[in-house]
Formats: sequence, structure tokens, C-alpha cells
Amino acid sequence: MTESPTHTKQVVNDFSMVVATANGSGSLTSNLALIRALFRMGIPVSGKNLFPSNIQGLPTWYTIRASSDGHTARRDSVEILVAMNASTFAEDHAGLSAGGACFYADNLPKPRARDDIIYYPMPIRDLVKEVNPPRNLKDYVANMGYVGIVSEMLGIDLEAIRGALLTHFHGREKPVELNMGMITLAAEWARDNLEKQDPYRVQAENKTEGKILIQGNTAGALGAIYGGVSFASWYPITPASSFADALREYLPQLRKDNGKNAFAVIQTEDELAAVGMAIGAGWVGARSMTSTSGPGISLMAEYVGLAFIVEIPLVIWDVQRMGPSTGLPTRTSQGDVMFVRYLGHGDTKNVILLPGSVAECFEFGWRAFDIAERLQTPVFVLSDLDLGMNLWMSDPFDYPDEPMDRGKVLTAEQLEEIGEYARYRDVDGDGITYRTLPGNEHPLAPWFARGTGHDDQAFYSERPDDWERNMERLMRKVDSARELVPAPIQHGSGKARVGLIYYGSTESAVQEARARLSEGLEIDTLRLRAVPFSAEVKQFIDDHEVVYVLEMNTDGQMHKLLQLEVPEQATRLRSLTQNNGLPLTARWIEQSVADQAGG
Amino acid sequence: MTESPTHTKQVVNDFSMVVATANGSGSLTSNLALIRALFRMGIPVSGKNLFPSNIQGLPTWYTIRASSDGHTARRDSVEILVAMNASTFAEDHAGLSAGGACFYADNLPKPRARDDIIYYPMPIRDLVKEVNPPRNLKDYVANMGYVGIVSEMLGIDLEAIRGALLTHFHGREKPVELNMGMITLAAEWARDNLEKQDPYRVQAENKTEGKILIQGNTAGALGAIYGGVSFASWYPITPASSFADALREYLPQLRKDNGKNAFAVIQTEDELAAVGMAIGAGWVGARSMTSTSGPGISLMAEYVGLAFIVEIPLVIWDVQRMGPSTGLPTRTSQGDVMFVRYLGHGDTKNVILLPGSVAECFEFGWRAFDIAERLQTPVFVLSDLDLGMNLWMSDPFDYPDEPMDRGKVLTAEQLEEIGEYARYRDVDGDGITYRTLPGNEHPLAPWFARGTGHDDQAFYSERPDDWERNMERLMRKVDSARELVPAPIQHGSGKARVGLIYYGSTESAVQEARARLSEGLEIDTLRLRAVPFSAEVKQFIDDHEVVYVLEMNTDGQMHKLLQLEVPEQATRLRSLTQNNGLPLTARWIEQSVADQAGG
Amino acid sequence: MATAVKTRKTKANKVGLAKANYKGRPSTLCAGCGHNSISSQIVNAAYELSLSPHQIIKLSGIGCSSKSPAYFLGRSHGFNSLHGRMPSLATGALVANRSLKAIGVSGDGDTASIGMGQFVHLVRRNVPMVYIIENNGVYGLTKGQFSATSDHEQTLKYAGTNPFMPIDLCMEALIANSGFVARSFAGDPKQVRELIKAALSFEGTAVLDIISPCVTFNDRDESTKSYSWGREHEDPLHDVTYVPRYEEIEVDYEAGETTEVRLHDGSALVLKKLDEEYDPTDRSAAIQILEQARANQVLATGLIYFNADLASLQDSEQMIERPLSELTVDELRPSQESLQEVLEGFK
Amino acid sequence: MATAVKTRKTKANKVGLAKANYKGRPSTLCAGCGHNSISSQIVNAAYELSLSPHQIIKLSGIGCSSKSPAYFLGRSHGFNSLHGRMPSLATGALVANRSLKAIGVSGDGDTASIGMGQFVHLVRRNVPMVYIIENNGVYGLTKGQFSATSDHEQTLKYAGTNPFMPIDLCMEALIANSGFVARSFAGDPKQVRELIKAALSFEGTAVLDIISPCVTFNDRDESTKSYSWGREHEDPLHDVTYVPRYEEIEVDYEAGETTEVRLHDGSALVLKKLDEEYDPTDRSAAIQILEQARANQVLATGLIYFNADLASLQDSEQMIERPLSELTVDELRPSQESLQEVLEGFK
Ligand SMILES: Cc1ncc(C[n+]2csc(CCOP(=O)(O)OP(=O)(O)O)c2C)c(N)n1
Ligand SMILES: Cc1ncc(C[n+]2csc(CCOP(=O)(O)OP(=O)(O)O)c2C)c(N)n1
Ligand code: SF4
Ligand code: SF4
Ligand SMILES: [Mg+2]
Ligand SMILES: [Mg+2]
Repeated sequence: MTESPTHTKQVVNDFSMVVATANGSGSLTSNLALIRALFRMGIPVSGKNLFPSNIQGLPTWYTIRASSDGHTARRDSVEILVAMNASTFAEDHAGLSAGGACFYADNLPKPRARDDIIYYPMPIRDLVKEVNPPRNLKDYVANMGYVGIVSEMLGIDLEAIRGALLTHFHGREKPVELNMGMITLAAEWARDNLEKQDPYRVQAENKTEGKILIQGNTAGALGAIYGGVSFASWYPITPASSFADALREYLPQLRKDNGKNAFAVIQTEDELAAVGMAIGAGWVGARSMTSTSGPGISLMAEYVGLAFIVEIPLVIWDVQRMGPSTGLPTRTSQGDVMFVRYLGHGDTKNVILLPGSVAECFEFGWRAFDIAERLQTPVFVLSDLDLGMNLWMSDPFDYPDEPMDRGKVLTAEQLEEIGEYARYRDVDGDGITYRTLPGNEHPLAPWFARGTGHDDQAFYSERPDDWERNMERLMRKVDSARELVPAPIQHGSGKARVGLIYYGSTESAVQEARARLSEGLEIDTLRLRAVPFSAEVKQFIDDHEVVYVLEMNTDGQMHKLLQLEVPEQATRLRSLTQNNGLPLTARWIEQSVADQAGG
Repeated sequence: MTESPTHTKQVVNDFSMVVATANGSGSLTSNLALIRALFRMGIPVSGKNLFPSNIQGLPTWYTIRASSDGHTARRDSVEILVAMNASTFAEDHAGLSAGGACFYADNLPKPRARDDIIYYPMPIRDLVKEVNPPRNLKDYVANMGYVGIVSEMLGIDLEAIRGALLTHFHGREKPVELNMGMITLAAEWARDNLEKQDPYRVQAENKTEGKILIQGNTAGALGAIYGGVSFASWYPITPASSFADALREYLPQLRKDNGKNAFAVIQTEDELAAVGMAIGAGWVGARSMTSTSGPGISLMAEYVGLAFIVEIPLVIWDVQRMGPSTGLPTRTSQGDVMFVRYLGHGDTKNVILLPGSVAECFEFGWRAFDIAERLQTPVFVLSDLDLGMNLWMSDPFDYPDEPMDRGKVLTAEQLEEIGEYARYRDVDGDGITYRTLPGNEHPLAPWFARGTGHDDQAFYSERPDDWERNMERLMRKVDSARELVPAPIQHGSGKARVGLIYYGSTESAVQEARARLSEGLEIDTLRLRAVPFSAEVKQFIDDHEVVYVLEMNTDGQMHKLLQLEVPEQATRLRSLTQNNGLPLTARWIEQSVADQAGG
Repeated sequence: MATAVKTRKTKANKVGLAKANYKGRPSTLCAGCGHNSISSQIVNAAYELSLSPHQIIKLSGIGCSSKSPAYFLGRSHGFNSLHGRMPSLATGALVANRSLKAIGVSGDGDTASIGMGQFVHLVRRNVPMVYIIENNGVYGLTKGQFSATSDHEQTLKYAGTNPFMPIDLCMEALIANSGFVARSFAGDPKQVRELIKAALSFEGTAVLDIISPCVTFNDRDESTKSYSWGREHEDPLHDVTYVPRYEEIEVDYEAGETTEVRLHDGSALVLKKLDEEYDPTDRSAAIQILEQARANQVLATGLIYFNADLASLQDSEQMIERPLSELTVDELRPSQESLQEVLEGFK
Repeated sequence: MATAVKTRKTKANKVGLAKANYKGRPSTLCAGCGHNSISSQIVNAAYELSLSPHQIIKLSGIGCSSKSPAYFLGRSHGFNSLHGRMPSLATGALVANRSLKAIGVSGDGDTASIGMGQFVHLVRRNVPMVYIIENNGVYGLTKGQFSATSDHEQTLKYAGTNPFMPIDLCMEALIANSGFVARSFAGDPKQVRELIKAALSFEGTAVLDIISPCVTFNDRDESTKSYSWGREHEDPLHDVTYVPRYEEIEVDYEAGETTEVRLHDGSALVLKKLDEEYDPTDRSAAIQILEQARANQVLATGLIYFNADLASLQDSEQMIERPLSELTVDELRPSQESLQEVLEGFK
């Protein structure tokens, strides 16, 4: 590659590259090779896969962002386009930032040229002919073509690419060689035939030292495993399936008992069965969970109400996708907050954890069980497609720093000592009563679980006072969750006039926006990590004149829950929402806040 | 009956009489005979059946309230007890007001006598022996024993009793004679052997002239029929089953087409199927509904979200019972408000109607269809067990005073004229788009209904702008319901410092409380009749320093929805709830308001 | 094959429509997916039967299979409903408008896993519709998990090995008293088409369990849902030919070689005997054939059971012929007098 | 009947408990309800088998039948779950603690109407439990509506006339591959008791469809779910006697007259031939007997199908013998080192 004299000042390790392909063409391998290579070169990266809800042939965009500053959020501008899909070339081409680089398969019908971007044609077909791979691998190999050319033109180390592929193919040399063949050939072709004219390049740094690159669903599943999950039931659904996949991949490695499984992961016939099984397992004393997405949550409503009133601990991991209804199965959203909080008819009320990073997916993965067993109630973890299925950079996860809390469970020995037992008697005055597990051989142990009204011995009761007493205790119990759940995280001096409350996967975009905003108007931020809210939340709202509540749903659901939390300050809270399936960008946040706060 | 000289001043047509029996013993016939007889004597009455969730042998209390002033709510005090159930005699006996009358089957073990009540033993067994009815009718006839004795001692006209029985047995003389035999025998026995000592008596008046006595479920079903319901799907559940029963009873009378049914009422396999069928029927253009209670609502969540996004009109009648979960199937509550408002994952939001009387059950029964078809969305009607299954006095229902509104449906002819069609194009700018029905032969008519993201032609779309535009329109549409739904009803000068907001079946108790309060502190009241709220609601809150929100659930659900409606006045709203399965009493309301408002 | 041939010659059919008028939007399913070939046979059947598109509704659940209604009969209304819950939606639609013909397309996951309950009850009510299961023994749209019809002990790339026995949806339909139970194979387009035509002329729930290979996740030769397995193991019970009402049955077979079953609209399905006699009106024979096929691992295709004497749901409910959806406002709202009468009963 | 008699003589059984220790709370069901008599046979069976109550869990859905677990085995844990969804709860409980024996009690509405899907999938997974359907062909608790097992064309006071065909839950269990399918009659207590004992010794889903008359809503003589009909039409396939592991099978019948089936714990169910030979291990014979009973309207009772060779769900899932619920904190949380290793894979 010969440096062009004419080229403008270089931009190093700071760009968004979009690879536009059709899904089912195996481009994911190529994109993962690119992103992992950058990562291994010490450059902070993030990867977002924008894919259709089908299996083959529809447009897919994979965005790789490199950011020396470590920003991992989506960003509006695209500096580098790799166009492999005729059907979207025109649109993608139009969306490229001025001064950007446009790599395109030279067989694509080229839209009218722009004079503000640099074009790099890629002779993918000819290159494939030259390599001549087995028929069934043609597509895969073709995609390696752009890996080679892009690497050459940006300066991505082919050894890093090779290493990435080795990881991908679990060390199997053969496929690696086949693909590297194409990649090097393409790279050489580029060196000989293309002239670097765009400013974007990569340069090794050391900013990913010791870090990992992982998806939230994998992180959450690992967290659950280190939280001791022994039973998981699930029904396939995008974007939650890969959570169960990860359980099925890692549990056998981590929880075998001479050859046998010391766990069970059951694929059910639907979500009613999934949550039903999880409740059955939670009842007998397993650390039990189910993972799903919106439609599954709807189907779980009746059983969740039962678990609430019988007081069965379980964890329900909701990887949110765009709703209502089937909605956009492959687009992200935070639209289940309100529904999950009150899931179940009657007066059901649920505890919610809100991870904001893959590290928190791991942490809440184990914490959720401690909280569920402590409170003896369903605990929901609301992740989303962006956090769950995309690749995020993170420090390695901390091993759980607290002993497991199995909650109030009485053994036969303890019963023998105490000499009496009533399942729903509030002996400690904290609203949390003592469980005994099926199999407990003490004659005092048995109680009959029922969703119907009951007295403190779990006997059927229609008495008004029994009902009132029990509900009063349940509300007190669920509300006491605020002391157990992870406290919110605040940034800023605390003295700013304007506050911003947010949660979940918008963390990355807010981090970046904070950096941008810091120049302009001063702002304090608070990231919620659970519902009900810890005391700090009210304090934060008290301390700020205006508080924006940022979220990815249409109805401003968390804004509503916060208004209910602080009626005195209800009017300080302003809802700030965008909900179109795409992760938020720092720029959008910056502008919306700036606009609203009047700069 | 010989008037006792010693007796205190008489109390005429103003008492609560409780008949305590075991369920499955056929006492309902007797109680209905009594209440209908009083009603026919021109005395305002109401009847509440407090029954267990089982079929035979458990305690049941039937309360008949006679009130010259026309009060129909439950009241705490019991002036007359008819004790037929040994297992509850002691408790019931203890609960009787001082000066009250205690009629009891003389074979019951009698608790230690109180000197502040009057006892009337009833030789039920001997009387039955004398009548000697067929074995299978013994229980029924036995229960007629107290009808005769109580009638005699209170002065209930036996002819009125006879008429009531004739109605009950649809004019069949035989059963009437058998029962009257026992009744007159018992009455004679009382005349000869009992001395009237308590003050309670009835006297014919003319305060029920032209009125009817009916249950809310029957009223609602009739309303639906006059609203043109042509398809109803349901799954049996207490307290909603009698709604479908009424449809099945009256539709054949009112909507036959030479011998064939011009309607369908389908019992389904569960509530998922019930709502699914109703949506299918609504899609093709039937006036479609389903009736259920809490557990059914939970199971309908997923399908409701689909109807919301596809924009299918249907009516869902929820006769609320005590939840969470199976809860207390035979106890009343208003616990589904919050859950129903946001039923469905994602950003689903639903319209709710809140009937406060049997007359409104009828009215909303037909109105709900006009609103549902106008808005093309599911409309929920929240009744409850008290309103739905108990007997209420009412003016005869008004025939619908508005023409049926079938909403925006385009015929083939209209399509021909317009020449173009897009299912989800907001041509009128009101958020409501035009439907075409399957079967429409115009080539432009077809559209493909889907719960997935779509453009205005209903074609599948994952485009961010399509999604945002559609959701913005849907939220606007559902919100515009506030102009369509029945406005709230206010009482009072409007100048009071204290306001009371309430809804649904608490109407009767509030009416009575209003009368009582009027003496003490001045108070204005507003009865909500729908969610979202009409403008008057905000105005009412603005106009009052303190506004109590009265409801029968634990979490103060409507209080929350109102807080969200008026963030500026959120702190003026005070939640006032009681939720123990029993209907509210005027006294409780009066005291709670008085206490809180500081007298 | 008189019919088909004849109609194919003429460009426009009896209602003046070309085959193109029965097509839908371009398929977004994988190239080679069995579902696509079934879609084309639905197009052919509707075209050759000269059905008016507006008389048809298309229904489905969720899945690749359930997407396919978007890819045929673009001139018909359709409803892509919820996963496993299409039967109830179909029931409501068809009760409310019994003049509509319904084609339901579902998948093995959609019907045998999540949809088992609604499927059984749809059949039990005998809701008149064509219910097609595009059976590929796998969850396509969610990328290759096992469904309730996956082979016992089979291994799939992502899902591992399946320890459970497959559900036989024809058997389920049979014991739920369906009057039209058929099995076919997407690799046998002619049979698929003729069976669909017959099903469209049947007034009751017609269940077609069609093996429809998923080329992306379950097309390995050893899978009983693969093309190659189907081709090698298909064992048709008979050769089926649909003969419309308005045609003499003059398909020239020697006597005895063929039997026919009469459909409600007067048309018929002619069954040409192959190796063994098979009487689809014999319920126990039907059960046996399914049991044998199961035991011997063959793909027995054709009309497995037929019974035209069962009352449809609408008849069981003694409904009028007219669509409820067409009742006028006056018909829907009873008179003022009638209300007064009714209320009298509550005085 | 050696067993029963023997144990009955002695007051306390092998685990030192009297029969009273197996009773529950007083029943609140109607006097004469079939469900009550089944409850007593459950008590007898558990007592005579000398089961430790803490090893048993009781499960049910919603209905009068589903209330009954409160009325037996008061010393066992129990779960009265949701209408139609007990199978999933049972599955989770038994997978998480496979040392528990489960007795599930459901109704015909709970299983055949709302619960059809979960029932089929429970059986298909072969979850080891006794699954009893107290089948009265009606919804008792909601006062007399038809269920999916109500007789075709039967008329009930409130519900009118039923146009639909009943679902045969034994047939459903059979084709869903249950290894233990039995039918009985609450009016035949001995048979009920012996079958329950056998079911409790079987390691797989044992389905017992027990006709259990609802005296309040469906006990008219013409109803196939009534006492009188059952008494007149019961046609036992054989006389059944359970013989525990620790006893020699020395029930004195003449050779040839009896066959026996061996249960997983070594005990056996001895089947005494009545009029005709019947081999419950022959699947097609089982299907036939159900078809015949259906056609001839007889109540064929006894062990309809038996197959002890099917893997239980826990074995299919290759699980450890120990209850997952007993894993210690240390066993549940993998080591710190293991986490570092795992994370290496993401660098
Ligand atoms: C309630 C619910 N759960 C899960 C899903 C996710 N999902 C979509 S399609 C599908 C399975 C489809 O399999 P199948 O019916 O066999 O159709 P195929 O794709 O194989 O044609 C699932 C589980 C969903 N859409 N809704
Ligand atoms: C989701 C839900 N829908 C409806 C009900 C109301 N319900 C209670 S029991 C029952 C039917 C019980 O019938 P069955 O299972 O046959 O039991 P049985 O009472 O006849 O013994 C119904 C519909 C409910 N509890 N939950
Ligand atoms: S994934 Fe399978 S079922 Fe889905 S479209 Fe592709 S081939 Fe067909
Ligand atoms: S109603 Fe029927 S099923 Fe219920 S308890 Fe009474 S007899 Fe038994
Ligand atoms: Mg499939
Ligand atoms: Mg029943």
C-alpha cells in the first residue's frame, strides 16, 4: 500500500465501520475476525449486529466501532462502509459520512458516485475463483475477501486476524488456513492495486489489556452459573435463546458430578410451561430460573402471580425486544418495565434488576438468586437485545464477593429445636417468613402451597382479616427489596441544576454523552439498577431542578414509575424517550438534553 | 301474631337481615323469595350473597337489606339473623346488633344467650315432618320454613312471597304450591307460638314502582345484546360465568333468524382461546366479546397485545374477583385496574370502562362496542363480583339513545370510489385508520394482519421510522379515547375543600356515605367511569385541596393512574383503600374520610 | 390428471383470474425451503379451483412456515397471529363469517409444541378449514432447536441429541375426530396440490401434515424430515386426483383400481390403488397404517382418513348461513319493545 | 389380595405410621363425590406401601378434583397450582428433586380442556409421577359446564346439549408414549387402590383416568360418568393385585390364569385373567381395546398399557441421582479459578 501524498490528516482508531451483507451468507465469521483482531491490537471496540427477523437473504448490517477513548455505544455517523449487498448499496452509500471510505464488491451495481467519499472496488468474485473453495464454502470465503482488503487498507495486523480465526474455529487449523488463504490473497491484491486515500487507520495500542469481549446473554448465563443456578427452563425466542445456549455450553463444563449433570436445562413446549417448571423447581429448593423475551413474559403472567402469592423464589431473565406483540424480534427496546412491575392480575408487584453492562449481567446473574431466595419472590432481570446479543468490551468479571444467601429455609433439625412452624407467620417482623422444602422429614415441615387465600399455616381461608394481613405483609416485603437491590450509580458533582436518570443498555451512550456534555452544560447522572428504588433515587431528584428520565420505550415507563415514587417532585421529571429499534447514540442524548434544558 | 305491649318504638323498612346457611342446601330460593317479596311490597332492597368457593356444605351468608331511603350498599350492622347453620351460629349470634332479632332452627346448639337480643326458635324439623316432602326436596322445603316464620314476624305479605316464587319457578304451580304449603304452615305456627318483641317490621310502600331487581352480569349481557354482540367466547370462571349464561339465555330470544342463531356463544378450552376467538371474530367484522375474571385476564395478555397493534376491536368484560392468583374466587375486589391498563408486553395501553351500577353495566354493555369499533382497539369493562353477581334495584334500563357506531370500515363500493387504500394510513389525522373486512371483494381491500412491525400498507417493515410513526399514532389514538368515553359523574357544590374520587361498585356505599357526611364535613365527589380520564377529572382535582381516591385494592391502583394524570397535583391525591373481599360500607367511608380529613 | 392439465392450458380460470393473481409477495424464506414449494401448490390449487381470492382467508401462527401466507394469495385477507394460537383466531373468524374458506399454515413447533392444546380443540370442534402443518421437525425461525416432531435420538448442530419421541400429528388429528387427515411431502408437489384441493372442498377441519424440509437446519440424509429421506421412504397409500364438481369423473383407470371419496361440494378425490388396498374411511385401518409407518419408519402419504358425516362447528351451533359479520345495524339491535318485555321479568 | 389384608391387620405399617397419619384435612367436597373415594384409596395405597409422607409431594391444578390433595396425605408437602398447568410445575419439582414421589390429581377440565397441551408434553417427557384424572365429564367447581370429556349429545341442566365428541385421555396418553396407562372407576375402590400402588412403584409417567362421578352435576344414569352407568358398564380387563418387592408372589391362582408386570422397584402387578386374554404390553392391542370400548360404549378398566423400558426425563437429561435441591453452596458455585479459565476464552 502506497501512502497517497494528497490525503488529509489521519484519523487513528476512531471510526464506525459498517459491513452490509445479506444474512445467512456467513459474514458473521468475517466480522468477528475483524473486530477480534482490532481488539487484540489493543484498540477498544464494540460490535453491533443489525439483523432481520429471518434466516437467509435479507439485509444485515454489522457495525464495528473502534474508539481510542473507549466509547462503545452506537454512533450515527459511518466512516467506513463495506458494501456486499446490492439491495442496500444505494442507501448505505448515501449514509456514508463525507470523507468516508466505501469498500464495495465490484460486481454490485454502483450508485451515482459521490465526490466526497473515497471508493475502493473489491474484485471478490475473481478472488474467490482464484482460491476456488468447495461449493458450500464459497459464500464464507467470499466474505473473507473484504477482511483481507479492509485489513490491508486500514492497517489491521493479519496475524491478529489469524489469531481471531483460530479462536473462532476452536483451534482447528484447516478452516483457518482456507480462510487465511483468501484473506492474504485479497490483502496482497489491495496492496498492489489500491491507493490509500481516506484518513482512517488503525494502530496498535494497549487499551484492551486483560479485557474481554463478550455478549450480555453469555455474561448473564455465566453469572447465573456462579450464582448456583441448578435448574433452568426456557423456550426458544429471539433475543433470549443465546442465554440458554450459554447455560447449555458452560454448565456441563462447570457443574458435572462424575460424568452426570448436577443441573438441568429444559427446553419446554412454551413459556407457560417454562415458568411453571421454574416455579416447581424453586418450590423444592433449586436455584431456578427461566429466560425469555416480551411474548414469553405475557404468557408467564398467570404463573408469576402464583409465585408471588405462594412466595416462591425464582429468577426471570427478560431480554427485551421491540413490542407490543411480536413487534420487531431483532430490534432492541426497554418496553417491558411497566408491564413486568405489575405482572399478574390482582395486586401483584415484582422486583426488577436492571443491568447496564455485560459486567452487571454477570453480577446480577448471581445476585438475582440471593435476592429472590431472600425475599421468596420472582425477581426479574431486564436486559435487552443490544446488551444481550451484541459484543461488548469489559474488564474481566469479578468473582462473587458475597457468600450465597439461601434465605430463610428451615431444616428438620431447626424445626426440631423450634418445635413449631407456620409457613406464613411473620416471626421476624420483616415480612419474610420461613420456608421448608419438600423432602424435609420433620412432621412439622409440610405446608400446602396454594394460590388461594390462606392463613399463616397455609390453610385455606376466606377470612377478610387473613387476606388483609397477608397482603399487607407481602407489600411490605416486596417494598423492602429497596434495601437489598443494587444501589444506583451516580456521576457528576451533584451540584448541577440538571439531572439525568437512565438505566440498562443506554449506559454506554450516556457515558459518551457525559463526556461530550461535560464541555457544555453541567449535568449529573444517576443510573437506576433496580425497581423498587433505593433511597438515593429520591435524594437525587430532590437535589436537581430538572431531571430527565432517559429510556428506550414509547410510553416513558420508568418516568411513570419514578413519578409514582416522588409525587412531590413529579413535575421535575421529564421523559426523554426514543424507541425505534436502534440503540441510542451519544449525539442524540446530548442534543435532546441540550435542546430541552435550553443549552 | 299478637303485638307485644312491651315492645320499643318500631323500626320500619330499615334493617339488614342475614340468613346463615350452608351452601348447596337450596336456601337461595328462599332468600330470593324473601327479597323479591319485599321488593314487590314497594320497599327498596338489595341482596348480597357471601358464598364460599365450593359447592356444598360450607357457610354461606345471604344479606337482605331493606332501606326506605333506598340505600343498597352493604352495612356493618345486622339487625335480623336467621340462623340455619350450626357451624357459624355462635359467630353470627355474636355479631347481631343489640336489640336485634335472632331466628334460629331450634335443633341448633344454642350459644350462651344474650339479654340484649330477642330469640325466636324455629321448629324447622317438625314442620318438615308435617309437610313430608319427597326426600330430594327436604332441604329446600326446610328452608321455606324460615321464609314463613320470618314473613309472619316481620309482616311480609305471603301473597308477595307467592308471587315471587311463581316468578322463580317460571309460573309452574306445582313447586310453588309445595313450598307455599310449608311457608303458610310455618307462618301459622309462628302466629300461634311466637310473640313479637323486636322493633323491626316491614310495611308496604311505593318506592319500587316500576323498578327492576337484577344482577350486573345479566345487565351487562343484555347491554351487549342491545349493543349488537354477535360473537362471544368465554371460559367458565367465577364470578364471570353468569355473564355468558345470560347471553346464552337471552340471545336465543332476541336474535333468532327463523329458527337459527344469528349469533354464537362459544365455550372455549381456556382464556387464551377465548380471547383469540374474539379477536378472530372482531377481525372479520362481528361485534365480538369475551367475559372473564382475573386469571383469565392474565392468560389473555399476549393476545391483547396483538389486538392492540393489529387494531382489532373487541370488548373484554372483566368481572373482578380477589387476586393475586386464584385468590378468593368468591370475594369482590377492584384489583385489575393497573394490570389491565398496561396489559401486554411492550408499550401496550388499553381503554377501560368502569360501570358503577347495574344500569351502567347495561349502558356500557352496548357503548363498549361503539368505542371499540370507533377506536379499533380492545376495550375493557371492569365490573366486579359485588356488582356482577349480587341483586341490585334499578330504574328500568334506557334503550340505547345513540345509533350504533361501526367505526371506519370501507366497503367495496367505497374503495371503488376512493381508488386507493392503505390499512394504516392516517388519512383523517385522528390516528384512526380505515379497516376493510375479509370477504370484501374489491381487489384493493386485502391487507395482511400481523403483530410484527409494518408500514401503512400492513407490509412487514423493520424500518425505525415506520415503527416510530406507527407507535406515535397508536398512542395518540388510544389517548383520544378520553373524548369518547363516558364522562365522570360529580356531586356536591364543587366548592368543598375535600374531594372524593371513586369508581365502580363502591357507588352505592358512597351515595349513602354522602348522605351521612352531608351532615358533617362538606365534600364533593367524582365517580370515574373510564380510563383514560376526561378533562373534568383534572379540573376536579385542581378545584380541591385534598382529593381522596377510594378503591377496593391493596396497592391504590387508580390512585397511581391519577397521580400520573396530574403530576402537578400528585400530592393532593390521597389513597383510601380497603380490600378484604367485602363490599365497602358507608360507615367505613364516612369514618375514613372524616378521620383523614380531620373531621 | 384431467383437471389440472385442462385448467393449466387456459391462462385465465373460471373466475377470470390468471395464476399470477394468486401469488403473494416474494418469499423471504431460504432458497430450497420446503415451505416455498407448498406455497406454490396452494397457489396452484386455488387457481385451478377458480376460487375467488376474497372468499379466502389465510391464517398462521409464528415461524418460517407461518410467514409463508404473506407469499401466496396476495389478494386474500390474512392474519399472521401468535405462536401456537392460530386455531382459536381461525375459529372466531370462521364462526363469525362462515362463508369464508380458510387456509391455515402452521409449523411443527407452532402446532405440536406450543400449539398442541389449541390444535386438538380446533379439530375436536370440527372448524371448517384447511390446516396445514409444514413439518420440518425443527424450529426454523429460531435457528435449529428441536420441536415436538423431531426424530427420537437425532442429533442437530446446535440442539444436540433429542431424547424424546416425536408426536404424530395425523394420529392426534385422528383421535381428535378429524374427518380429513392426510400426510404428504413437499417433494411430491402433485400429491400436495391435489390434497389441498380436496381439503378446500371439505366442510370440516382438514388436517394436512406435510413433511417440508428445512434446508438450513434439518436436511441431513438421516433426518426423516429431509428431502433425501422423504424421496427414499415415501410410500403413497394411493395416487390421488381431485375431480371438480362440474366434471364427469372420466379419469380412465380400470375398474376396481380406483375408489373415490365425495366431498361436500360435490367434487371428489379419486384414489388410484397402488400396491395394497387402502380404505381411508376405515378408522381402525387409518390408526394401523400410522402405527405401521411409525414402526417401519416409512413415510406413508396420501389421504389417511376421511369422514364427511361430521357436523361442522357452525352447524353444531345451529347458526344461520349468513355471515354474522354481515348482520345490519337493525338486525343487531333488538327493538325497544323487546327490551321492555325482557325487563318485565325483573320486576 | 394378600398384601392389603396383611398390612391392614397391623395398625402401624413398615415405617411405623398408622393409616390416620396418611389422612388429610376434612374434605369440603360434596357428600358422595367420587373424588372423595379416590382420596381414600390414595391414603390406603400410601399407607399399605409404607411410604414415608415426606418423600411424597401432592400436586394439582384447579377444580374440585384439584382441591382433593388437601384432603389426603396431610404430612406431605403439596402444591395446588394453576388451572391446567400442573404438569409443568410437577416437571420442575421432580427434575429438581428426583428422590420425591409425586401424586398429581387433576380433573377432566383441568387436563383435557385447558390442560391438553401440558398433559401431552408431560407424558412425552416421561416425568416420573402418578397422574390421576378424576374424570367426571363436567366442570364441578364452576357448576356444571361441559368439559372436553363430556359425552357426545348428552344434556345437562345448565349447559344444554353437548355437540362435541369426548377426548379419550388414555388414548392421548398412549400415543404420547406413556409407559403406564390405566383406566378405573371410583366405584371400584379395590382396583383403584391396586393401580395407584403400582403407579407409585413405576418410574415414568403413570396415567390413571379414573371415572369419578360428580353427584351434583353429572350423575344421571345415562351419563357415562355416573355411578350407575359405571356399575352397569364396567368391564375390567383383568383383576389386578399389587405385590410388593419384599413379598413372594404367592397369590394362589391356577397357572396360566395370571400374568404379571414387573415394576421398577421390583414389585409387581399381578393380572388375573377374566373372560378374555389381554396383554397390556402390546401397544396395538391397547389401542384396539380403547377403540372397541369407545365403539361399544363399555367402561374397560384396568392396566391398559405397560412398558417399563422408557427412559425417565431425569435419565434422558443424564442427571445425577442426588436432588439438585440438596447441592451445597460450594457445589453450586464453581471455583474462582474456573471463572478465570472461562474468561480467558473471551480475550
Ligand atoms: C410466545 C412466543 N414464544 C416464542 C417465540 C419465538 N419463536 C418464533 S418461531 C418459533 C418456532 C417456529 O418453529 P416452527 O413452528 O416449527 O416453524 P418453522 O420455523 O420451523 O417453519 C419460536 C419458538 C414466539 N414468537 N412467541
Ligand atoms: C385460568 C382459569 N380459568 C378458569 C378458572 C375457573 N375454574 C375453576 S375449576 C374449573 C373447572 C374444573 O373442572 P375439572 O377440572 O373437571 O374439575 P372438577 O371440578 O370437575 O373436579 C374452572 C374453569 C380458573 N380457576 N382458572
Ligand atoms: S430456516 Fe429452514 S424453515 Fe426457515 S426458511 Fe430456512 S429452510 Fe425454511
Ligand atoms: S360439585 Fe361435583 S365434583 Fe365438585 S365436589 Fe361436588 S360432586 Fe364433587
Ligand atoms: Mg418447524
Ligand atoms: Mg370435572
